[in-house]
Amino acid sequence: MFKTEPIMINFGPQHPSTHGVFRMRITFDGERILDLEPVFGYLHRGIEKLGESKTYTQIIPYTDRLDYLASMTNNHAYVLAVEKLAEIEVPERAEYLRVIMAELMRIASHLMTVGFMLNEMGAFFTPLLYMWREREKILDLFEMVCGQRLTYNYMRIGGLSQDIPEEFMPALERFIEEMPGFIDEYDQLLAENEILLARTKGVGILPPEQAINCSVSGPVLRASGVQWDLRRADPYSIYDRFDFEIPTCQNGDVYDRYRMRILEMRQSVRIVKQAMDQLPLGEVRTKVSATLRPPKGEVYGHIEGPKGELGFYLVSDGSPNPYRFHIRAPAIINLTMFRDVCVGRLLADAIIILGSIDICMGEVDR
Amino acid sequence: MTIALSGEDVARRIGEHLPDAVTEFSETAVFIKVEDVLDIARFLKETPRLEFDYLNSITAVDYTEHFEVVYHLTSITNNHSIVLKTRCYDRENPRVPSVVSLWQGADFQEREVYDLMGIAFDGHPNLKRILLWEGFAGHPLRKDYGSGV
Amino acid sequence: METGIVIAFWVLAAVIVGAALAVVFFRNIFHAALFLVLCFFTIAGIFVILSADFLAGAQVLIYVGAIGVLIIFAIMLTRETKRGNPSGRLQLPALIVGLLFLITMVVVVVSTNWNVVAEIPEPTISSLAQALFSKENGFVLAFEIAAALLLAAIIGAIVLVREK
Amino acid sequence: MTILEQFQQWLLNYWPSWAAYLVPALIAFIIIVIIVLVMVLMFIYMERRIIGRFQIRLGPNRAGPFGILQPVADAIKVLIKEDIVPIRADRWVHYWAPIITFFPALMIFAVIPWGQGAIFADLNIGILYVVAISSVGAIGIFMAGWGSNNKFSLVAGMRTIAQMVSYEIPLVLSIGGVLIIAGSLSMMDIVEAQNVPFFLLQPLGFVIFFIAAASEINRSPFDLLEAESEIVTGYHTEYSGMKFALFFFAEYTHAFALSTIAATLFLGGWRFALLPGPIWFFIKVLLVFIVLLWMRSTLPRVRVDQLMGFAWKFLFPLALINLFITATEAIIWPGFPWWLLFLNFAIAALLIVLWSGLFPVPGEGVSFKRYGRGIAKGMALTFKHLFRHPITVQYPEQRLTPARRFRGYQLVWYEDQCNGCRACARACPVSIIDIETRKGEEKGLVVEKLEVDFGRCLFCGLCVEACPVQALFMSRDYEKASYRREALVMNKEQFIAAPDKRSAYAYPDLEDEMPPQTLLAPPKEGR
Repeated sequence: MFKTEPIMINFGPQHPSTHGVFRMRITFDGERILDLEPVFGYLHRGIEKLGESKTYTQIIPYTDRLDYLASMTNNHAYVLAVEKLAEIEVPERAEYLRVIMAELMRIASHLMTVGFMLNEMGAFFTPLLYMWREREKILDLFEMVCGQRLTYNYMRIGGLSQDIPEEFMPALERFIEEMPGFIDEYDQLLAENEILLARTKGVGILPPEQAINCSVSGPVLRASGVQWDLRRADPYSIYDRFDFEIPTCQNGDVYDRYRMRILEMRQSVRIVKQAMDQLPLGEVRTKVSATLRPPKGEVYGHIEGPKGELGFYLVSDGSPNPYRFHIRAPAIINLTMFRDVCVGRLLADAIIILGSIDICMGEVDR
Repeated sequence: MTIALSGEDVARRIGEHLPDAVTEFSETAVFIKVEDVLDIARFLKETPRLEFDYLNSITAVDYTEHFEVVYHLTSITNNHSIVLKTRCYDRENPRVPSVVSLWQGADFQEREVYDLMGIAFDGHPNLKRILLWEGFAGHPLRKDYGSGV
Repeated sequence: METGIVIAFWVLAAVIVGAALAVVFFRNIFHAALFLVLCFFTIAGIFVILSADFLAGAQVLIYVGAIGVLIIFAIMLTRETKRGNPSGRLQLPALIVGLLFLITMVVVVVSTNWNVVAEIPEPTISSLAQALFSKENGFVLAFEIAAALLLAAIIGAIVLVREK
Repeated sequence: MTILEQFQQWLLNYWPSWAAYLVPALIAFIIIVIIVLVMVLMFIYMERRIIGRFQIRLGPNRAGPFGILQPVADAIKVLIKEDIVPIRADRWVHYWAPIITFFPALMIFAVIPWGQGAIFADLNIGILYVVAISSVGAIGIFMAGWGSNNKFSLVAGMRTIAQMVSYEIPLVLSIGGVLIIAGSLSMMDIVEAQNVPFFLLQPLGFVIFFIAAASEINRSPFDLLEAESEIVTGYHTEYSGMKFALFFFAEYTHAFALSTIAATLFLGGWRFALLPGPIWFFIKVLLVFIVLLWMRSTLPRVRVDQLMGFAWKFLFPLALINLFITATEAIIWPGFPWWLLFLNFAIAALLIVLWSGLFPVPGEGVSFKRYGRGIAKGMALTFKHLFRHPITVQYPEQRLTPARRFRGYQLVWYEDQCNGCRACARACPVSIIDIETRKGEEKGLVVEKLEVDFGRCLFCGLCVEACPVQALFMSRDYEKASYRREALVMNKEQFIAAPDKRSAYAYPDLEDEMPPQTLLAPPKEGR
């Protein structure tokens, strides 16, 4: 009797809530999504190709520009892969500092994710700015150790570029002391908010089988109830020395993904605390030639980044430049299931589902 | 700790299922024939005690005389991993069977390999360029890209 | 005062007639609907100069706020609005029905013995309420029946569009 | 008799009748327009400043003392902007939409009593007039959505109609309770009747009115029409310049109108002790508005289906029940004694808690814990932040000291130290360091040419780390910008002339001579 026509809307590439230049081609019936196709590549810089003409050390600043909200973790993943390839030993102190930096970075990245997700839900910038305050403190610490707030370029093959300054530890101590209180505040701000619950519970459910099948990783995977964290499943660096939990949730909806980040921040604080207590003295860098020539061979090194499994696949032909430099970026692979969880939901749901997946276009497009 | 299964071990298991499919194996990797990719992938995914349910990454390397497509597989159930490789000697029109039907996570990664390396995946539901625009000439990650072509 | 009201009446009347003609002659249905809303609104103005303030308020609330919006909503759901009023085979019957209606209206207006009140009841609302709901000659029963009818219509509409 | 009518009566003695009626009416109209405009500008200013404080930042404070001229500056900016009409837009509809949205909002103020007798027209149908007129605004918004020929705007238009039509019903029904107690539609009579402010006698009605009205004026959490994260800015996506300004103004005029109506109907209008009426009235209006701001800075937005469900399943039945209870009370206790407020508060709390059980969170069973406790907690937290120190700084006047190892703009180069080994050029990942050397007389190599393109620099610091002779340093400078890319290329002479602001990056020994970094959370003393 009544016939309606679906309308097609291009969300993005310029849209306030697509996390950069990301486009969704959505077909609507009213406000219900019939079909959705993610379109990206607007930020493609060919970092994989560029890497083939740089030395191993020169690639480190490029990894900063992958997921620019978690540059420290990218550094970490890359240097670990190269060290695995060239079989380089890293001093103890450097390992501990790397873990501290990586976990701080995880907190900072999760803060951004949660803040932006709530912003997309319509909480007008307030949660975002509160979380930004804490992130700013972490950036202050990073600026102190390496001189930059976003693109750190701090880790080196065989250690770190330089040791931490004197005033770092007291400042970190204060931060770690206060952080659990702030996490409680964020919980109070919105965790029980009826509107938030109604918006996020049962929205964008990703069942565990599908999550594994779609190669989803990181907090999104764990929110679906799969206990898979590379820090525990395949411990790299010195993660086997710390006592921490791998939190998981059951439902795999947007709310669980939001909870996951809050829970993981608490665990990260725990790890940083332990690493601070155990931090040994000593060198932070093994001397490695600037034109490192790893032996012929290949390596796949992966770590648990804030967004998921961040892997570097390096093929060496014995020259100072990698023969092939491939990045297994979690953000793009986590997007695989985006269409499936959005179809049949409303427009507003798609926006927060995208927010809960937590993409960073620098990493998606590379 | 994720146990990296030895290539020899896995090659033997594959050999029991599909003789002649394995061309070569190394300490960590198994090299298989292009036409058997889908079959072996299904075998690796569905055989008990192998159960490679998680596809970490798909990528390709251009060794000028051939392309090598690399699959990193992990079993979340058993916490072990293997690297699966296949070689593609046709430079003009390289084709590899798609594994999207087994692991949906291969979707974007195969499109990326197609886009940047120019290897077509047979059976992929939506094989088109993903990072570069439609109509882009050439495949940038090939070693001969930009060298006067 | 009197001249002011006369001027206001003629201005309003001109706008009403103009808007009504626009409704009929505009090909773009959306524009036509907007002129219909304008027509409703100016009729409220006529009520005001007749000192029927409650009626004017009700006219705006119901005709502009509800019916006008509803018509616009309905138009939005139809396709190919831009192409406008489809002129079709029903032109002649429509003309006949329209003419019959016009004749009826004119006859009724002319033949009715209009009861003019010299003094405007002040305030109007309580007199209206008295007329409607007073025990002697009110219309409580009719009012309640109308309410029940509307309720039935609403429930019927919900039942009709509910997803099976 | 209102002040305006008294003035007209008095003028009748001297002037012809038409002038005696028209001139005072015009004057009153102009006064009201001025009040509205000034208040709206103040609202815009307040909104930006207060939300800034809720969000622990400073808010606009540049234009005039405390930034008080900010809305004026905004208005001037927006008025002189180009007015863009999309080429495929419906020109006339696009043109009239902002006007039709704005004027109904302005017309509401005709019946607002600002003080004893200070009302433009004390209409018999007062509140009915308000409700009727405010329903016209929806048409304007819908015209904007339709006329822009933009799909985001159209979605906003669809949402407008649904939202306005739905929330009008609980709004009118909640006013019904007030009308039963006051026994009149006239705004003056309603204020006169409030010996006890009606929000005490009608707590449930007040809550429903407030929520429904917040939705009618598209305030958070019901701001679906301009949900930025979903449909960009909704109906005014395609508007710019003057027309956008009108929409913007209309929005705040609506907010102001709502605040005045809430103050009149439920908070006792101008009536209270000590201070003169109009002052109390404005205080109450501001209070209502601040609560709106508070809600906006705390709450997430509801989804469109939840919005409709909330209107029809929550507000509508509760408003009906409230009307029924009030009517019953009117029969039993016709005078509405003040102690009824206890009964009414108890009924309101009970109904809200019970009814909220009908809205279970997906995955949870029916529970009576979700009556708004979480919302209240969040609001308490944002309120606490209102009194915390802002974390942002007044930038050019107030500067932060960067870290001692800061990797800032441009390099510091010591010519006499440099031995021309080109290690920096080799280390650079982007190959922007161009050095040419020649054999010198005293030294081994003399740098002939040094050119660095800072437009392409990554500031990664690898060159400084590579330098074997302490000739190259990062700088602590972080402010330099240019309209031309070429200006970012530095040559040897510029390097020599540049101020020596070297940082301790890669040279930890230098750190002691540098000022300490400004930290947002500095470590406590005595550690």
